[in-house]
Amino acid sequence: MIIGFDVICLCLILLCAILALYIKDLMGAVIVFGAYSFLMCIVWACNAAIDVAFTEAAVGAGVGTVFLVSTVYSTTRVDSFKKNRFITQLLMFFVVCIVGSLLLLTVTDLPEWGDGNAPANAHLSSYYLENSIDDTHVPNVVTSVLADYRGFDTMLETCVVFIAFIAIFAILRVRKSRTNNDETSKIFELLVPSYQKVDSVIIKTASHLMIPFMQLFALYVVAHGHYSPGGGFQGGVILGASLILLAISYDFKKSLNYLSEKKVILLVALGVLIYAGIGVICLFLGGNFLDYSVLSKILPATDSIMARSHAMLGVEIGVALTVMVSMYGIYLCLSSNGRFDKGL
Amino acid sequence: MDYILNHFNYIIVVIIMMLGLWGMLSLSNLVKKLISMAIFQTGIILFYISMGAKKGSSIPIIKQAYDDHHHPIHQTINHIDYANPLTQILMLTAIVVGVATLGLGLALTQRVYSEHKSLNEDEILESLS
Amino acid sequence: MIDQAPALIVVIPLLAALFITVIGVYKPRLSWILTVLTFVITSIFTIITLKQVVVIGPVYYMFGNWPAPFGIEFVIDHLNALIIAMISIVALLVAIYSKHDVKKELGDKIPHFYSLFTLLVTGLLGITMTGDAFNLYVLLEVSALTSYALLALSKGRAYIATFNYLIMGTIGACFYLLGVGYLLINTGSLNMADIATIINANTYSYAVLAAFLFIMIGMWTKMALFPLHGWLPNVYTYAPTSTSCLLAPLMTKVSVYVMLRMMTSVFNYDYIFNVLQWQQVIVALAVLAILAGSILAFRQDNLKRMLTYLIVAEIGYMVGGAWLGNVNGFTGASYHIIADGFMTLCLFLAIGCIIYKIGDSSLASMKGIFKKMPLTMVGFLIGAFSMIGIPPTCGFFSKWYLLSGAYEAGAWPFFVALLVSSLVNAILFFRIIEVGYFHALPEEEPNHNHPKHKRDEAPLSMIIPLLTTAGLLIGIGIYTADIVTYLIRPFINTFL
Amino acid sequence: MQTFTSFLPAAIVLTSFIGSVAVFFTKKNQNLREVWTFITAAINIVLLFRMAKWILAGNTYTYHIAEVLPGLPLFFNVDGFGMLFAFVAGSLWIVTSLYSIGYMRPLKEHAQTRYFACFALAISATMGVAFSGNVLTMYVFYEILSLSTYPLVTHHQDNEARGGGRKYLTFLLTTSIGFALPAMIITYLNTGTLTFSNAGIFSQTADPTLLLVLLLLFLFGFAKSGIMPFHVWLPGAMVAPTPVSALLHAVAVVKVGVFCVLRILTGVFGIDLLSSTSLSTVVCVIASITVIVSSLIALTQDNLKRRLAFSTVGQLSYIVLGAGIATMYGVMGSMTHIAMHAFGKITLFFCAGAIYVATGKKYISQMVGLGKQMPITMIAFLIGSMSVIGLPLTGGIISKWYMVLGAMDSGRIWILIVYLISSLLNAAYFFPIVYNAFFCKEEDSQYPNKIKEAPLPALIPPVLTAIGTFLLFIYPELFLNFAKVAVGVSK
Repeated sequence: MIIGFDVICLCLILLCAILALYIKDLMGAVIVFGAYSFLMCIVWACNAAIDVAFTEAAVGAGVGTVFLVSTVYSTTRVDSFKKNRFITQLLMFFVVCIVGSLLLLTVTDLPEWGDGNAPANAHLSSYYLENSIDDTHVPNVVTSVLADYRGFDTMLETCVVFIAFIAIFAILRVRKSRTNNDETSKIFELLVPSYQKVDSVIIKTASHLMIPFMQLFALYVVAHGHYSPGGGFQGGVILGASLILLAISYDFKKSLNYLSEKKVILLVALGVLIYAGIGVICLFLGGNFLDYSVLSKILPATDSIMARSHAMLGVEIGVALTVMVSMYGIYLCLSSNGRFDKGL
Repeated sequence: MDYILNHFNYIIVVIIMMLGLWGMLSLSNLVKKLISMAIFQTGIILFYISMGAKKGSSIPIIKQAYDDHHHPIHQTINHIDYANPLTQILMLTAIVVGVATLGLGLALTQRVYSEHKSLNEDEILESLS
Repeated sequence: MIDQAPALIVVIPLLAALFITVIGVYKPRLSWILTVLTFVITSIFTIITLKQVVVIGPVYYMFGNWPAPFGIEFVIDHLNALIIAMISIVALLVAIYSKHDVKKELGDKIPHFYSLFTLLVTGLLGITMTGDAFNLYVLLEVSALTSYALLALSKGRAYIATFNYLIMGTIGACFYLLGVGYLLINTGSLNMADIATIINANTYSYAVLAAFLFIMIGMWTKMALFPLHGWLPNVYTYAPTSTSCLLAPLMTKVSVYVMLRMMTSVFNYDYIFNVLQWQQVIVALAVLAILAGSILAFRQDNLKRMLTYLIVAEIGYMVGGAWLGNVNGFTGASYHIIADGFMTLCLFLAIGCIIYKIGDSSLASMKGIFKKMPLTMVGFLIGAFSMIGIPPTCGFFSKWYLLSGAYEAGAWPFFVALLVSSLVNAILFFRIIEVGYFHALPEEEPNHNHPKHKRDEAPLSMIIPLLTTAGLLIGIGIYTADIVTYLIRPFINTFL
Repeated sequence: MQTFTSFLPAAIVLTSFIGSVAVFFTKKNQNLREVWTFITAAINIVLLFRMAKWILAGNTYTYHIAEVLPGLPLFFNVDGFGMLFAFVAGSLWIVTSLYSIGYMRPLKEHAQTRYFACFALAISATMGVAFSGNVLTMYVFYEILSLSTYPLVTHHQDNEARGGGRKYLTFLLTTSIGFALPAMIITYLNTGTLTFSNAGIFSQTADPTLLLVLLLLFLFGFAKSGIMPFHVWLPGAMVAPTPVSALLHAVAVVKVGVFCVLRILTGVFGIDLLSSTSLSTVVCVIASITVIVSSLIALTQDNLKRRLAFSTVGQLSYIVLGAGIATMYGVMGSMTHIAMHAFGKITLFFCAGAIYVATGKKYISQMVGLGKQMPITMIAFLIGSMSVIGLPLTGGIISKWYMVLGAMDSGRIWILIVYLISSLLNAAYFFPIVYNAFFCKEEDSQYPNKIKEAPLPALIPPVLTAIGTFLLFIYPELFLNFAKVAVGVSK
């Protein structure tokens, strides 16, 4: 680990964070925030958290920024209202200072940065590292912990993605047929800035070329999660990003031809269902929920350890499906203000 | 100086988190609040990641030798060689949860905007009263 | 199947949510019946588990069959067995209740409402049962995200209120996560029982203090303890009726339970009450919460809003009781979780019925309500009596224990605050009763062919849950001794 | 001395309750509705008599309802005192019901079903208080009584009723939640029990300050007993229809208040503890002040019902004073006085109501010469007031006699003087009414010299209770024996 590099990165991150809060123009703030996220990825990668860095690059910096940009586009990028908030800000500054100094006080108690024998690195994590191969035959310990040891967490996490999609869909979706005659919808139309339809051949062709490779790569990330960094979340987000790219470079009509609204809802649920379904099958086979080892009873030519490995692939596929479709669905909702007609 | 360098990440974590927290509590623009929220969350993620870092360790993928039948050969693994996988998977979850919250917050922001024609909390409160 | 009950309690609503979403695309009408069915089954399982816990003691369930600190574990002890039973029953009642209300308020979003509804309950059940500190965070977010969505399904001011709730809720959850991080950095473990054994062997450092402090602040934000309560009233006032009926009884109470759980299962009595010695401060906060809640409630003339402030006061009851640091206080706090859950439900259901029929919950619109909706008002009365603390409703018995605890601890301000709050509640509710009882109905139709005081009750699917809840209030009150002896005391004995 | 476990006490409470439900569900048919009231009242009396025999033999009945708190059940325990009170309430209920019909129907009152249902419920709660075996049970029924009488107090549903009802609940709930509940909890935490026992549940070594505080909390906590300064609700509640006032002020509510106070004094503190400490004096002083002050206020009232109300306040404190003396005779006297005063005072209220039904007059100044028009009513009124004053030929003298005996036993002469002064004041505010009604000058009379009594249902009850008052003078044993059993004189 190059301490110096880390320190520089961390200082840059701090700078970006301050800038993101300081810049008045929302679009600028969002972009700086994207940079902040990418710098964060680098720090994490330096700290050997390659899966986290991967996820942050795809989810936090990538899709997250797209969401932010969509929102800024659908609302407004300038905030002209001025009111002196100095008192509040000062008060909050003191509150934050108190909390912060308390946190700084605890720093002395914390182990040094990179101390391999710190308690946090000893108890559970050493067990995972030393037993993952024997227990599950999966060399990527992150995957085995994610999908097996703490599989229940991951199922709920998939659920969170599902919830986010359903929630955003329920909040934002407005059906044209219902609002057409409505007076308010006309005002609503006026509020949303009009989009200039850019019909760029270059972008279209480039994305046309890119999308298949993106998707192929994403499938590789999903499938090869056992042996290399990656897995359902990362792969799912990349798949989702490819669909988002499609929607951005062409229009909603084309992307909705591939994946209609109805299909989106079904597939999001299906992804979680695959995950939970595997757990329930384990239940029916006499094991505990998500106890993949009992799947060896129905999977041909696998012992109980390989069954775990195979089942992990299954749940990763479920995760990928949910994440892909919900990222796409959330993008559709956010960028079109819930009307599903035209986006960024 | 050495001490500060050894705990540098924690200090940065504290500053980033407090920056985010301050932004959430005292900025008036809704989108800015959400950005602050994301900054706060990444601060916590950085906290977890740096507690799991080990000097001179590799990424937590076990270098495994296999026999001819593709069965892994048993070998003793020293956990010092690999970074902590536990904090990493926890943070995978946290990142996904974070983006889900962000998305939901943005959806709400859009609705607030269509309801009050503004993204500024003060302006909205003024229009309500 | 019985030994799988802990998993099924969570998995059944989760799967149901998925099916409701899928079926909702084609047949939105089925979602109500599916939800009700789900909670009937869940309630049966929770009650079976409750019985099992009483008979054989705490139940442990390993997900993926991984032994405790390595995998995720559900621990169902005496108290949370009771609380999951409460959650599932409340969910069932609200599900039945919501049929007409949702149809009226939400239109084409019904399947989304129900799928979020079931997921929310999944999250709450999981929070209560889980024995893993990080798993709790994930479940916390599951319930938080669903609750944001459910609250925002209403229109108008609900959006900005929910947005503020989202910010505060995220701060709470993040603080909790930070606290868990400090636990992890100290112990390297995430399983609560495991953490407890490791921490007890350690000396108490600043880092442990930070862990405790941040977990507590996180939970206090989530439960809206006094200075952090700002988000709550707006959120519950502007939410759709069915949503507030579900959230008001459950969300804050589950957070209180998490606080109790953290105090008992992760940290220990000695650390909290002898090493830290914060009890004076926290009880003082609780006193402020009770007084502030009561006073603010006094100033409201909207019924629903008034109740939201009463929730703030009730939170003070529970937090204060838990921090008295004696058996009676702790019993009171635990018992009040159940009692207050049903109490709040009862009142919110009653107000929901009124809003459904009258379209408004302001005090002025309550004129002559006793004539118009007698059954609803019976439910309302029993709920109000319980809030005031009139025996034999359960509100009286929780107050009994809290007062006992306050007396034993010598916490006189808390003692007095409890009494004052009861009296304020009495005045608040009798103000409403007076308006409903004395004022004649506003003359809506000049046509005198219609009888003046026409009965116009809410539909049966709303009245039955309301009256069931009212019955439960009395039932729980009468069985207080059993609840305390068989469920709450065994739990407390492991702690004190 | 035996203790029977029996369903009987619960049955009595339940019959009234079921009666109330039955009344509620037969609101269509007025006559059937009233029949329910009488059936349940009759059943109650029969059951009471069944128990009375065994109680008089010195036995007690217990019934365990439910164990609501660990080690602190809701249970009934019927002893002589409880029986005495139950008898008073049960027998006067029938008369009051009859009277209610006579009062309500001619005046075409609204919401009669609610009225009768709440009435039965109130009696049910009263019985519950009478039979309670511990403070918790007593408290539960006490609160139920407060709430079930609220619709009765505010029966007219006008602004005046609203004010009265507001006062009624504010005072009763404030005191019961603010004083009685904490006192109960502190007592329980200090002694570990709340079960009444004649020896008291506090040890002799208990902290005197604590005892004093608890005593005051209990004394003021059961504000139905009308001890000043928490008597305000009582005159305020006069807005209720007269039968309700009769019920409230003669039978159920106020008597429940003093019953509770007496129970606390004898069953929780115990006579021995009271007399051996200065607590007895504290009670006596507070009660004496109320006795004198309320009598003085009564003198100034022109509204007949208000005068009766202040008279009630005074008489209630008599009872408390009797127990406060903390001698056996004193306690016996005050227990009996519950019954004697109930009969006397209910007669007075019935008369007031009858006058109102017949003439529509409420004020004493309007009643000059009334004796000519309503001789029967006014004679009943005379008998009632004699009983309240404590003159011979009425039951009132018996109880007063014992109270005076008790005061002498304790050697506190000033209490004797209080009794004396108050009796004189009683006479001073009652006799002028009767005197003016009968012996006014012809030209002052506001009424024609023609007998026009109230309708029979409103006339018979006061006559009955007046006769009862007289009979109690001849046969005071009916209640006296219960009191004796309660304090443990006989056997």
